[in-house]
Amino acid sequence: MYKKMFEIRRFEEKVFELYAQNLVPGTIHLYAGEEAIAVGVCSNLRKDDYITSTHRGHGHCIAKGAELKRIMAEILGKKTGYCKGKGGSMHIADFNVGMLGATAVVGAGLPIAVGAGLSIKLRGTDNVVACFFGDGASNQGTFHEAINMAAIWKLPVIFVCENNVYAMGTRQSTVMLVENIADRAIAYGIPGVAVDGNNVLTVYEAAQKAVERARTGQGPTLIECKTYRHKGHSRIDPAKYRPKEEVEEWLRKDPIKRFKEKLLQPNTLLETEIRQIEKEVLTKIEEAVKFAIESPHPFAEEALEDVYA
Amino acid sequence: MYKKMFEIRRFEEKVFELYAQNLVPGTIHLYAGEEAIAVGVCSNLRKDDYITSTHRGHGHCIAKGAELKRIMAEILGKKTGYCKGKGGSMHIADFNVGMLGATAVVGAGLPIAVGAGLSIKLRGTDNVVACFFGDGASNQGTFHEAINMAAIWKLPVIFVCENNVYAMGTRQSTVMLVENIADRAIAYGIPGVAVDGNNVLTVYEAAQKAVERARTGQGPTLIECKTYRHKGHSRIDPAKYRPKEEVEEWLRKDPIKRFKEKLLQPNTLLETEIRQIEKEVLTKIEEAVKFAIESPHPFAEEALEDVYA
Amino acid sequence: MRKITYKEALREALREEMRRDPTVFLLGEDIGRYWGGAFKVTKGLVEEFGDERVRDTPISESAIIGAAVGAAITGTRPVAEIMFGDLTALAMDQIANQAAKIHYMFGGQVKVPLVIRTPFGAGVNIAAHHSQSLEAWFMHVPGLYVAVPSTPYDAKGLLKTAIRGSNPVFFCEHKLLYPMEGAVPEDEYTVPFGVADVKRKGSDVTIVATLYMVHEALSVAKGLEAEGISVEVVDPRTLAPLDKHTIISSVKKTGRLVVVSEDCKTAGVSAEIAATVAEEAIDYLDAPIKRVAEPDTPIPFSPPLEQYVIPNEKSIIKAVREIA
Amino acid sequence: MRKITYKEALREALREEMRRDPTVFLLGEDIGRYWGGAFKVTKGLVEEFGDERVRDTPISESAIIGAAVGAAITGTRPVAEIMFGDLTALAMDQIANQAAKIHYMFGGQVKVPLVIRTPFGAGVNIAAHHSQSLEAWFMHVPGLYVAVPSTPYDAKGLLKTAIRGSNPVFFCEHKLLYPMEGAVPEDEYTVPFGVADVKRKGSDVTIVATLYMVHEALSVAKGLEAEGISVEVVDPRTLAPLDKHTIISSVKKTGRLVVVSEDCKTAGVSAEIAATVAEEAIDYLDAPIKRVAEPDTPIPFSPPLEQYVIPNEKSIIKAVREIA
Ligand SMILES: Cc1ncc(C[n+]2csc(CCOP(=O)(O)OP(=O)(O)O)c2C)c(N)n1
Ligand SMILES: Cc1ncc(C[n+]2csc(CCOP(=O)(O)OP(=O)(O)O)c2C)c(N)n1
Ligand SMILES: [Mg+2]
Ligand SMILES: [Mg+2]
Repeated sequence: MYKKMFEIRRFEEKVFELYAQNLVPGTIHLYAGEEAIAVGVCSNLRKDDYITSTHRGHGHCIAKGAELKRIMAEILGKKTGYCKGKGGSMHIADFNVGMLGATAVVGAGLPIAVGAGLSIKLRGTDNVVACFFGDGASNQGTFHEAINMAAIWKLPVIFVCENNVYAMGTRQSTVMLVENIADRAIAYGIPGVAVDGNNVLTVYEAAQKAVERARTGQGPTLIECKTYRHKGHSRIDPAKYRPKEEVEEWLRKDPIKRFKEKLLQPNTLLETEIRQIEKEVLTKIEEAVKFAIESPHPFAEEALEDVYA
Repeated sequence: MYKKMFEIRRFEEKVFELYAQNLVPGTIHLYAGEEAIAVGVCSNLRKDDYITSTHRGHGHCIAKGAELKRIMAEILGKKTGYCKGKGGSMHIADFNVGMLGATAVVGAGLPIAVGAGLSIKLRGTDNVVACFFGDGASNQGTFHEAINMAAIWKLPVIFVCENNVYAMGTRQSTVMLVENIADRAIAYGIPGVAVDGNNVLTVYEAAQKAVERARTGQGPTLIECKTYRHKGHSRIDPAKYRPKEEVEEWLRKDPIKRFKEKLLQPNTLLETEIRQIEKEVLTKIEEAVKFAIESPHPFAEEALEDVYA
Repeated sequence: MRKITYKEALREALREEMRRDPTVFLLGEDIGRYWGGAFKVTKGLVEEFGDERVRDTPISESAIIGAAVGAAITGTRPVAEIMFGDLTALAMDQIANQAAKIHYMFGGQVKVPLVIRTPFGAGVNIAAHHSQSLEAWFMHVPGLYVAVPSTPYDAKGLLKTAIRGSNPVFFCEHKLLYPMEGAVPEDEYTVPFGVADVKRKGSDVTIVATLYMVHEALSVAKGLEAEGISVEVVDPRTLAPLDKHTIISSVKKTGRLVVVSEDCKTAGVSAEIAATVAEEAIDYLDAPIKRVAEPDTPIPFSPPLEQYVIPNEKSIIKAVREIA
Repeated sequence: MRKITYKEALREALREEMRRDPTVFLLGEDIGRYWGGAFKVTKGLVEEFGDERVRDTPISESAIIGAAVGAAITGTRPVAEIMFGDLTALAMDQIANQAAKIHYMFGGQVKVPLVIRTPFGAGVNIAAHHSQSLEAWFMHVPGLYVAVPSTPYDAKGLLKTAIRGSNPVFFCEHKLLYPMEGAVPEDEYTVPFGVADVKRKGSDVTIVATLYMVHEALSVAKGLEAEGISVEVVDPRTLAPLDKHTIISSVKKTGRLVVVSEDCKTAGVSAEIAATVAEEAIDYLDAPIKRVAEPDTPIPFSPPLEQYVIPNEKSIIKAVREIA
């Protein structure tokens, strides 16, 4: 898990760098700071399990096992990207590893996850679906409709709310009166838990329970992971709405730093081993960047392909 | 209150009769059996307070003080109806008495009620809004978005869920796992109460509290009123999906019968007084029917008017 | 050939496809045991296929379509019913932004074999929220196919094609057509998308019409024949893909075009068809193109008002006479 | 005259109307203190008018529009912002079935003075969910007005008219126009609805264009002048009401029409304009009507792909040459 988390962090830092070099078109929403969630959840999933993702989706892709180089190529708008350059940062999918795609419409992924859960049930397999979404998304009507539907049909869906305190500049506490979004589970008669989203082990355990529940036909769970994004909402956002002390406090709770400290305690990993992992990751990322940069853009006329299957 | 309840009941019976005589175009959704709710709630409202309504809205109109004859004329598609025949049974409004109109899109009235509450707050008056909707509507995304919005802005809205056990043929218990829809209030941090919707006094008291709360700027309340429709969902529905015993049990709990029994207890109303009230109502309804039947249809070309103000 | 109703034809298509392919399933509000759908199209299917495959849903239009999308991209073939076409507005994001775009946005990785069935149309006095014809919204969404069957034969054949396909299909039905009877073979058949049907041959004027308006157009054609005006009636059957070729061929022959569509005139179905001809076959036209459609008003409740806004034989004849 | 940007012009309109009328207020996601709107149109207004009148909302598009409707029918004048035009799909029921129909459905009892502002348009590489142009959906909804300002002058004047009116207005902005500068008088003015502006006079070909495409059309006109082709550029400024008269007068003069619109071609804005001319002025046409629009695809992300689908000078020139 450390490796995956580190991979996401360095990947996002690299995306940020490339962005500064004008190599990334459009906008980007970085996952840095939230790595424990994607990794804690996806470490409980099999390759043939599904996830759905959001505008802040690079971390989900990596955690579910998509290839760094094809993610990076997509972000750079290259033909070798997962979506042949048609999707970009906000719309990456890798159906080979059960990554059902990122939607940039906030909250739109929830009903789609429910549908995947329904399909699992109808086909009689024992897969599960993890559905990632933000605190902001949990005020969308789709949150309500989708979770209710999953609940009544006992579908194998794990609803993972990444509560990073803000939706763009809007503090969660100003747009809902409940402290824990997890408490909304009561409205659907399903379990809801709020956990420290910056502790990968806590997330892992909560997800483990939920996955177990889902896989054995007992229905969905709502897990709220409290976290924080290290950067602004998107590339252009200096995030001045966040008090300095708040940012510092959360930076101290950096999930990677914390997990590393834990790992370095006697009887777990050695510092050299960690260094080795980190080195491998860095190499892999450099390769991904190289691949992406050297890849060609799609031909303009390809814009007309893939409208219909 | 007895008078109003009786008025609604007899009105609906009359609509049913006229329907059978082929005088009512389209479809009808009767309020018979649910009178205690509209009347219990609206008896707490001033003329300048607002309500929003649904496809099953005749009772709401009458309880809020709209004129029987203009309601009936609208139902018959006449020019003298509240909407000049453009609206019909599912779209009656009377802005003079704060009846903001019925929408036939299930759940669409909730955000509109929130907007009326917002307008009250911005204009600095002390009115309130009662928003009626069904058990089925409470699975719509708008339920979630609207109640949350009213909660965070502490708007003077009373959300009144008329839980009549069914949405068309769908039992409430098959489409949500909570027993009480009122429990969903927890998700918005507002009070939620479930009451006997066939007891007008209980409804009255619950609404009184909620109206008081709203009028004094303390925000919205969700009141769930347990009730039952006496007839099928709409004119064509024989309602065979309802077990006979269930129907009978609910018919025994008829809100009008129960209230009448209560009123006839010593020290309240005399039987003669009640008879007098009932007589007046019957006359009024006959007048309304006469008015409606004798009223002209709109001219065809009027279809082109009122598209823009 | 035996005659069955449009509604029965749709039901047969559903039944046959559900028998043929176990991954086909239905979902929608009250489509199952206790109702069989507001217009009874799915009546009886739950008895054969069970609650799981004929699935009643809560009143949650967005989630119905969203769930269908999720199911479609993971190995099943959902057929979702939205009880009234007007209510598709509640699911517009899932239809237009998700279902229609997923194949493209993800670079062709996944197919979205999904059918959304819904009834449009006015004429039964249920007013502004239950009577609209909104086909044009969906025609304007790339990635969707839009079917508009006007007869039991087409209804069955097109629905089977829709269910077997690899793309999301917005399948428009019409309230007034449900009880209408027509010849439908007992044997298996399908109707391809993008192939218009010339419902009546003629040489003086082309009428392109869809759904219920096909029948009004046919009556008009019959009526005008007596006067010596020969009307060709072209039914596109699918609006996307649109069989421009057949339309244009007909116009080349007749030199006159009336487009009849029940939706509101401005930016409606008739606009696209008229524009296509103005762009690609204007030189063959001997007269202005006429559009017969609903005026730009919501659908009113009261019968005289409602009848006034729905296009009918009279308004079609008037348009034909103006150019013929 | 002083020059300000389109964005500033919109902001001025909001500020002036909020000063003039205390019942005007704004609501939308992150339009207030901490952001000023995704495109900063409302930046700074919260400082003058406070949080109550510049109201940040949860991410609940349906409820945003629904709340605006409820507020509009009870004595206030809401101006709602939907952060991206693509997301209006989430509020389609409240826009098309509620806001637009309430006045009619209730027999004219109440007015719905409500403005919905939203940016459309591609060109900034934010892909299929943030780049669409969906004006045609709203043109097809009777009861709505649809404004499409292409310059700072029009933006300010039309927005003021929208806010002062008695009807729901769907107010389309364009991402690429926000930073564009143009002359705007300091003195009070408004721009009426339903009055097209001839942005450039010409005699050989009429180009009708909207929003960002007006500027592409003007560049084309300038370029073709050198070759001796005189192009008239007509900007309708509002799509509903549509100033048919000005469009048709121009076509009568030039005999040639190219309609340029950034939305997807099928059943788009250009279809309605082309159909109108084919119906009402075909006899004045000396050549087929040309539509220049996006091909029927979702908007792709990668710059070469995206640039390929957006109509531009090149595709407009090509169309003009084909008929001129
Ligand atoms: C339906 C919708 N509304 C608004 C937006 C614009 N937008 C993009 S991300 C975002 C904030 C989302 O917040 P949250 O769900 O908490 O996710 P986070 O960005 O914090 O990860 C908004 C408002 C959108 N893309 N979709
Ligand atoms: C959004 C929407 N979906 C479906 C319908 C069709 N429909 C009309 S009434 C109704 C049932 C509503 O149930 P409920 O909210 O419980 O109200 P009730 O009829 O029981 O009073 C349905 C499904 C509709 N009008 N609007
Ligand atoms: Mg967030
Ligand atoms: Mg009910």
